Amino acid sequence: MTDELNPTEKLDIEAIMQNLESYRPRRKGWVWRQRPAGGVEMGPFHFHDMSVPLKRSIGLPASKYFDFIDPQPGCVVTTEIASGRFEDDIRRMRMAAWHGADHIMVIRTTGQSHIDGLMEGTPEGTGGVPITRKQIRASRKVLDLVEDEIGRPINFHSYVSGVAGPEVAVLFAEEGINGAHQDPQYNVLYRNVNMQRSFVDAAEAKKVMNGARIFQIDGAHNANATAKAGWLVMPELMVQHGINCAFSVAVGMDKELIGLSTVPPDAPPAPKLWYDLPYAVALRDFFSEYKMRAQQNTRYIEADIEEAIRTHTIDTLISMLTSADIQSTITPDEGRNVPWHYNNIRGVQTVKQTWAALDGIKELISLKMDGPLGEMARDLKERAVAFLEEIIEVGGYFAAVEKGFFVDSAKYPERAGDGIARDSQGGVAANTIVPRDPDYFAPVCDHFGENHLPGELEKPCDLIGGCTLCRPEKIVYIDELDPEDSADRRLERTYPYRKGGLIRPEAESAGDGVVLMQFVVSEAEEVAREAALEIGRRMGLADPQVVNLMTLHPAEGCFVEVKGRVTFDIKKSDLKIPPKEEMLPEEALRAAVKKLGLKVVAATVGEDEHSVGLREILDIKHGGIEKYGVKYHYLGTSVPISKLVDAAIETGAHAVLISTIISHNDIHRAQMRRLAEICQEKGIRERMILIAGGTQVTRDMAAETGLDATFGRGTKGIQVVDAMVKILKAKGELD
Amino acid sequence: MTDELNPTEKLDIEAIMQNLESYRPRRKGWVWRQRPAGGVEMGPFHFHDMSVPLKRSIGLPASKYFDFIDPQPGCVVTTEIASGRFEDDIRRMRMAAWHGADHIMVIRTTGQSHIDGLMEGTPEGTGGVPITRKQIRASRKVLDLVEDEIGRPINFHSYVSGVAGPEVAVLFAEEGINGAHQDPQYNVLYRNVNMQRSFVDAAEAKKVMNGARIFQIDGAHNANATAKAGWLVMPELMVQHGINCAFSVAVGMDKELIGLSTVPPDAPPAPKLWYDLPYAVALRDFFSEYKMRAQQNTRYIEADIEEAIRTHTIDTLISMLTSADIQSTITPDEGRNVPWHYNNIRGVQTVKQTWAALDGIKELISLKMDGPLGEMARDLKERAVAFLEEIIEVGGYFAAVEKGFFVDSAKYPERAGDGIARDSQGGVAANTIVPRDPDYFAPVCDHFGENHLPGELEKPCDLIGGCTLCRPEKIVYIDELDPEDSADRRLERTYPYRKGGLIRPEAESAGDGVVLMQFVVSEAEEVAREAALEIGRRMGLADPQVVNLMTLHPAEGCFVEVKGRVTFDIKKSDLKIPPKEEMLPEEALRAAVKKLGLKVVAATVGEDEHSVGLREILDIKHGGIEKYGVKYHYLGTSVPISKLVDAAIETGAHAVLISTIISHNDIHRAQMRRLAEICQEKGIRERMILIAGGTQVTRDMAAETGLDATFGRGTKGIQVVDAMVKILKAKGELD
Amino acid sequence: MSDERIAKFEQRREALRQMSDEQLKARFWELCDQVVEPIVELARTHTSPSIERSVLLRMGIDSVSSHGVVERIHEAGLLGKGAGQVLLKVAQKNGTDVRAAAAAILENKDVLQGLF
Amino acid sequence: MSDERIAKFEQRREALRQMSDEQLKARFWELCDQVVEPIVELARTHTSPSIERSVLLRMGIDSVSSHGVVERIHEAGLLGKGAGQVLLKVAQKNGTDVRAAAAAILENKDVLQGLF
Repeated sequence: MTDELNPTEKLDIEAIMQNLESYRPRRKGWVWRQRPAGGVEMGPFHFHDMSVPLKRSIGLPASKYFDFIDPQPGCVVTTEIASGRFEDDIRRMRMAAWHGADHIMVIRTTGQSHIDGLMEGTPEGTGGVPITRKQIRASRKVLDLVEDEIGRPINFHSYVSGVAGPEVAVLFAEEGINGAHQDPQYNVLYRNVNMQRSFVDAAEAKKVMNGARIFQIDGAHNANATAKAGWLVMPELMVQHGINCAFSVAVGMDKELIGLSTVPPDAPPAPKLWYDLPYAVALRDFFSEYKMRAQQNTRYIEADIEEAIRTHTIDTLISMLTSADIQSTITPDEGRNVPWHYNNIRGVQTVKQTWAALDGIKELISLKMDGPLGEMARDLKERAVAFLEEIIEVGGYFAAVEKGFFVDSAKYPERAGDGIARDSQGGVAANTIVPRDPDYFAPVCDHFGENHLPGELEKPCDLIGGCTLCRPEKIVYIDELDPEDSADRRLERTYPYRKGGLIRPEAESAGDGVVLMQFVVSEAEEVAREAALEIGRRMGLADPQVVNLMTLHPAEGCFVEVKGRVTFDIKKSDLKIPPKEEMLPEEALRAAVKKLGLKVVAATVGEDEHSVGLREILDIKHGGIEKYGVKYHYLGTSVPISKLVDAAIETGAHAVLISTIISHNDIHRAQMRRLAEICQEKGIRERMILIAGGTQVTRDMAAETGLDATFGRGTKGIQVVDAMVKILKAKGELD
Repeated sequence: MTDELNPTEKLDIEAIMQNLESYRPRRKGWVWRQRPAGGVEMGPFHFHDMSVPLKRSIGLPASKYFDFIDPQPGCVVTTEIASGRFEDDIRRMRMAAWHGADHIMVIRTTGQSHIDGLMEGTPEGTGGVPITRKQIRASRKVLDLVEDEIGRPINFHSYVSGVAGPEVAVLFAEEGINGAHQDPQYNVLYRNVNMQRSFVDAAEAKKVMNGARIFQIDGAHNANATAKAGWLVMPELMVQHGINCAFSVAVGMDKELIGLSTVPPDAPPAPKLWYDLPYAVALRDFFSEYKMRAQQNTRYIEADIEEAIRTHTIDTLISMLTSADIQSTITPDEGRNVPWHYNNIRGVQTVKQTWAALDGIKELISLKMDGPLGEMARDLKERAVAFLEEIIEVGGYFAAVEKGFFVDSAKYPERAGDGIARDSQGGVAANTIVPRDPDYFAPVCDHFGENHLPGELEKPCDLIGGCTLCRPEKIVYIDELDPEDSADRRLERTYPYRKGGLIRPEAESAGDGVVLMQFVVSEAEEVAREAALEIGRRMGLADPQVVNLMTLHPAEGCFVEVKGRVTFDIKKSDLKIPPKEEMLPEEALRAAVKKLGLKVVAATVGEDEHSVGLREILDIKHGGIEKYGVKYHYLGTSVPISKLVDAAIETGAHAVLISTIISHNDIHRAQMRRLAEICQEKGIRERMILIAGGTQVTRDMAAETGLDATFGRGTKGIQVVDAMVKILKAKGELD
Repeated sequence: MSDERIAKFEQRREALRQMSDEQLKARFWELCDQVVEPIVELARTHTSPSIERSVLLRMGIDSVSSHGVVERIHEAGLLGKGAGQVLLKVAQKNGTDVRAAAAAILENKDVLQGLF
Repeated sequence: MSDERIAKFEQRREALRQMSDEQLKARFWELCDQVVEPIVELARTHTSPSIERSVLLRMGIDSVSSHGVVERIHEAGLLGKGAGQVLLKVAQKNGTDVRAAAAAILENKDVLQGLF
C-alpha cells in the first residue's frame, strides 16, 4: 500500500507505478522553508540561521555528541539527480530528503532539448532521465509520500528549455512541478536553438510557469561552467541575469518567482574569495528584488572528492557571508562519473555541516565595503552597465549574439574572440515562428500575447468549458510508447535485488555491482596506474577503471582509486545477523541490581587517557549504570590491568569494566585478553564478570578475547546493566 | 649515494642508514617561512597571505587550470606522522613535504613517557615510534635531503614529556630537533606523572630547549580532546596556556620560542563559529606576545573522512580570521585508524586549499567586536582570571590539581565533578626529586637553577673541556640494543616491495596490502554491515573490517567502507606500461606541417557544449596546434559527426579532431566509433586522420574505436601535431 | 576596432563613475528593459509550433495527437490563426468535441480547407 | 560549598567587570606569575635522576651508562651534590677521564665512598 511510507521498508516501486493515470499532485507552486524569527533551539544550542527541524532525518555523524540534533539551514537545499533511470532516482530522492534536501532537481536526458515535442513513458536516458508525464507524476507521487515521512514539503524541479518549452511548461503546470530552469539565452548559446524561436517560446513558457507558481531559475551559471577563466566573466554574467529577469517580468512573471542561478566562479588554488566575494556582493546589490539560487562550483572540479568538498564548503561560506535563498549542492564526484547515491548525500551534508558550523556568522563578522571589496564590486557593476550600452549600440541583443558578445573568455571590454556567436536566422528550428493573424486566438489560460478571443469571456478557456489548468480531469495520460524500453522492464531485471533476497553492492542503480577501491601504490604514476588496474582484476572486478590518481611523490608513490563491478550475488538468507539485544525491562534491572547490591570496578586501561566514554557508561548524569543502582569504583585512566583486578578483589566487585580506546596494533584486543588471563591466574575468572568497551570494540570480540561481554560505539549504560544481569542469571546467581 | 635525492628515485633507506654514527644535522633551531611583504605573484594571481613558493612541489588537482601554481600559506604547516615504523615514516615525510608540510611531528610510541630514561635503536612502536637517537638522526638526515629537494627548511618535531624530559631535551638539542611539545601539566593530568617531579624536570628541559632554539608547543589542547563539551572548557584552556607560558618564561625561555597549542574546541552540528571565534579572539588578546599553533579539531571527529575535512576547513577559516603562526593538520582518518599515507596529504591539502581560497580575507572582512563576539570574548577572559584567583585562594597550583580543578567538563565556575584530580605525593616517579646541596654543581651548559661551579669560568663546561652542546664530537652514538627488533630486520622483510620488483598496495607501511573499499548496500544497517564483510571476503580480503557506515536511509540502504588486506603480489615486470611518447623536435614538426599545409576540422560532438578543452588544443594563444602552423576550421559544440565529416571533405582537411567530454553510458566511445564508421561509409577513412580527445578518453581507446589517435586530460597541442605528423609519415605522405 | 571599443568603454566608464550606486543600478535596469523590449514585442505578435501544441495540450489533446495536428495546420498555413481556433472551427464544422476534431484532422487534412 | 564558590565567583566577576581590557590582561599575567613562582623556586633548588642523567649526557656519557651511574650515585645519597660533580671527583681521584670514571662507578660503587 502506498498512501503512507514505513521508514523501515523500502519503496515499493511496483506499487508506486499503480494507478498513476488517476494520480494528482497535492499542491502546485514553490514552498520556502519556515524560519522562526527568534531562531531555533536544538539540544544544548541556540541557532540563528536555521529553519524548523524535520520530523525524521539523519544527522551528521558527529551529531551523536550533541543529542543527535540535525539543524536544517534556513535556505532551501538542492540536490541534483541524474542516474538515467527514474526508478532508481526516486530511491535516491528519499535518501536525500532524509539528509535535508528539499529541492530535488532531475536532470534531463542528453538531447531532449532538441526534441520538438513531449516525450512519453519511461525510456532509459543518458546523463539524466527523459522528462515525461509518467516519470514526473510517479516521482511527484513518491515525493508527496516522502514529505509526510520527513515532515517538510519538497520542491520538485526540472528544465523548461529546448524547442518544446511551452509544452513542457504546460506539462509541469499540470503535474505540480514546483521549480524549473527557464532561460532563452541558454537555448541560444548552449543548445544552438534559433534565437527568435527561443524567445518567442520562452514568453509563453514563462507565462504558464507563472500561472502555476513555478519558481524559475535562469541559466547564466553555464557561462561560468564553460568560461576558461572564472574570474574574468563576471560582468557578462550580470548582463545575462539581467536580460532573463527583465524579459521574465516583461512577459508577466512575478519577481518573487524569479531566481538567479549564481555560482562563485572560482576555485582554489585561485584566490577564490578575493574574486568571488565582490562578485556576490555586486550581484546581490543589482538584483536585490530577485531570489538567489547559490550554486557550487563545477568549473574547476576534478576527480578528487576531497578537493571538491573543500571548495564547496567555501562556496557555502560565501553564501552565508552574502545571501542564498536556495543553496544548491554539487555531488563531489561530478568530476569523474555520473553522481553516485552517497555523493548526493555528501553534497547535502557539505551545506548542512557548513551552515551549522557558521551559524550566526553575520552577527560575528562584517564585510569591509570601504576598501578592495567595495571597489571591486563597483568595478564589476560599471562594466556590466557598459556591456549593456554596447549591446544597444550594436543594434540590440540578437545583433550582439551574432557578433559573439557572449561567453567570451576575456574580461569585458577585452575580447578573447572565443565567444559563442550564433546566426539569428540559423540554429535548430530556424524560421519556425509565425506572425499571429489579426483574428488569432487561443482558448486557454496563461497564454501570452495577442489573443483575440470572440465575445465576452471571464476566462479564455470558458470557450471550451475549461482548460486542463482549470479542469485537470481533462489531462490525457499516456503510459508507455515503447513497452520494451520502460521502467517495468528494467524493474523486472532488478527485482532480485529489491525484493528477491539477493544483495549486490551498488553505486547508481539497483544491483549494478559497482564498488570503489582506494589504496596507495608505491610506484610512479605510469606504473601505479597499470598496477592498480591489475589489482582490481585480481580482486575479480569487471572492467576496472582508474577514476582518480594523485601523486603523493613522483617516486614514492600514488594514491589510486579504482572503480569496477563485482559480479557475484550474496544471499541475504546466508548472512548471520547478530540478533538485536532484547533488553530486560528497566524495573527488572533495578530490582536485580538492588537484590545483589551489584558492584563494579572500572577504568581505562593501558596507556590510554580517554575518560569520556567510560564516564558516560558509569555516571548517573549521563544515564550510566549508576542510574540503575549499580555501585561503581572508578580508578581513572592508564590503569594497569593487574591493579584493576586487585581493586576488584579488594572491593568484592561483581564485575570489571574496562575501556580501551587506543587500538593501534590491536592493543585493545591485547588488553582485553590480558584481563581474562589475569583473572584466570588469580583464580577469580569464574566469579568475576568481565566487560570491555571502546570505539574500536565490537560485540563479537567477547568470544575471541575470553570476556563475558564487549561493547562498541554508542553503548548506553542500561545495555551494560542488562548484560551483567543476564550473565548473573545464566550463572544462577540471580533468578 | 645519499648526498642528494633524485625526485624520480625512491629513498634508498639502506643507504640512509649508513654512517649515521658520524652524521650531524646541518643546523639547530626553528625556521619560519619567508613571507614577502608585498605578497606573492603566481600565475595569473597576486596573493596576499602566501610565503615564498617551493622549488619542487605537487599542487592541488585544480592547479592544472591555473598554470600549475602551488601557493604556500604564510604560516608553517604541520603534519603528524605515527605509523610506528620510522623507515616508513621517512617515506611519508618526503610525500608530505612535497605537498607543503614543513613541520613534521613524529608521535612517540605509546608508553615512552613512562620510561625513566632514553631509548636507543629502532624498535617497532605502537601508535608512534620509539624516539631514539638513531631514529631522529636518520629522520633528520632524510629531512635535510628533502629540504634541498623542495627548496625549503623543514622543522622536525617530537615530545619532551614524561619522566625523562631533561634527557630527551638534551638528545633533541644535540640532534638538531627544531620543535617539541613541553608542558609539565600534560604529564600531571594525562600521564599521571608526579607533579613535583614533572615541574622540576620541566625547568631543566625548557632551559635546554631554549639553548638549542627549539620551538615549544604546550599541551593544553588535550583538555579539549578529553573534554565532554568543547564549548564549556575555554576558561580552563586559557589558564593552562597561561601557566605553561609563565613557567617557561620564568625558567628562561624566550617568548618567541613559546607557542600555544590551540584548537577550535567545537565541531558541527554545533554552532562552531559562534563559540570558537570568541575564544580564538580572547586567546589572541591575552597571549599577544606568544605564537599560535592552531590545531584542528579531533574531539568530534568520527569515521567519516568528508565530515572531518569540512570541519577542518572551517578550523582553518578561523585561523585566517584571527591568526596562526603554525597551522597544524589532523589526518581525516584519525577517527578510524592510524593515519594512512594519503590522509596525511589530504590534511595538508585542506590547509593549502583553504588558505588559497581565502587569501586576503582580512582585507575583505572584519570581526564585529561590538556585539556578541566582543561580549563573549570578554566573558571568557573574566572567567579565566577568576579561575586563577580561585587557584591562589585554595593554596596554589598543586592544591588546585589535588582538588580536581582541571579537565572538569562544566563551564567555570560550574563543576561537573569529573575533573582529573592527582595526589601531589603520588603518581609515577613520586618522591624522586632531591634538594640540591649548598655545593651542588653541574659542569654543563643550559643547566637550570642552583649551580655552584668552582672558580672563574666563562662557560660552565670549561670545567670539562666542553659539553656535547658545545662539542658535538663528544656525543656517544648507540646503534641498536636489540638487533632483532630493529629497522634492519624490518627492512629485510619489506625489501621485495621497495627494491625487489614486487608490488602490493599499501596504506601505512611498505607492502602492507591494505586497501579500502566503498560501496552502497541497499539494506538496513545490521544487514548492510554483514553483507559488506561478506563482499570483502568474496573479493579475497584478509580480515575485512567495516571502518565506516553511514545510513543513507533506514530502509533504502547504507554507504559502507570496508578495509582489508590483499595477500597477492604483482610482478612489476609483468605489467605492460604504455610507452611514453617520444616527440619529434618542434622544428621538424613545423617543417612537416608547412610542407603539407596541414589542415584540420574540429568540433565538440554530440549533445556536448564543452568548448574549453578543444579550444586549448587549437588556439595559438593556448599553445595549440595553430602555434605549429596547422590551419584549423572550428565548427563549435554539439556538432553532428556527419556534418563535421562533410566539412572535412569540403575543406580538404587532412584530419578530423573531435572532442567529447560527456561520457555517461559511454557515449564518448559511441561518438568515436561513429566517426570511424561514417568515414568508412563515405570512403574517406584511408586518407583522413581521425583523432579524438576528452577528459574520459585514454590513449588506448584509439584501437578499440577504430581511430588513429586518442588523447586524455592535460594533452597539449604539440602532442596532437606530433601524432598527426607521425601518422602521415607512416602513411608515406611525409618522409 | 578593438582599440576603438576599449576607448569607447573608457568614455562610458567615465560617465558611469559620476553615478551614485543607486543611479548605476537604475541605469542597469533601464538598459535591460530597453534590450528586451523589442524581443517581447516579437513574442507578443508571433507564435510557434510548440506554443500551439501547448495550447492544444491545455485543450485536452494528448501530446502525440497535438504534434500531428499542429503539423497539419502548419502545412495548411493556418498556424497564424492559432491551432486552438482551427480545432474549434473543425469541431463546430463536424459537430464534434475537440478531441474528435483533432482525430479528424489527423485522418484527413482536407478538413482544414475553407475554414476561414 | 558549590553555591559558595558560585557566589564567590560572582563577587570576583563584579570586580573584574570594572577593569579595562588592558587591566584585565595585566591581571591575568600577574596571577599566572604568582601561581608559578613557588614552583619555579622548587625547581631551582631541587634536582632529579633525569636532570642528573641529562647532565652526564652533556658530559659525553652514553645513555645506558649514565642511567646506571646516576642510580649508584642516588643510592649513595650523593645526588644532591650533582652527578656531574661526583663524576669529576671520581675522575680526579682515579686520574682518568669522565667516561672511565663512569665505568669505574658502574664496576664498583664503593668508589663513591668518601668523596665529600
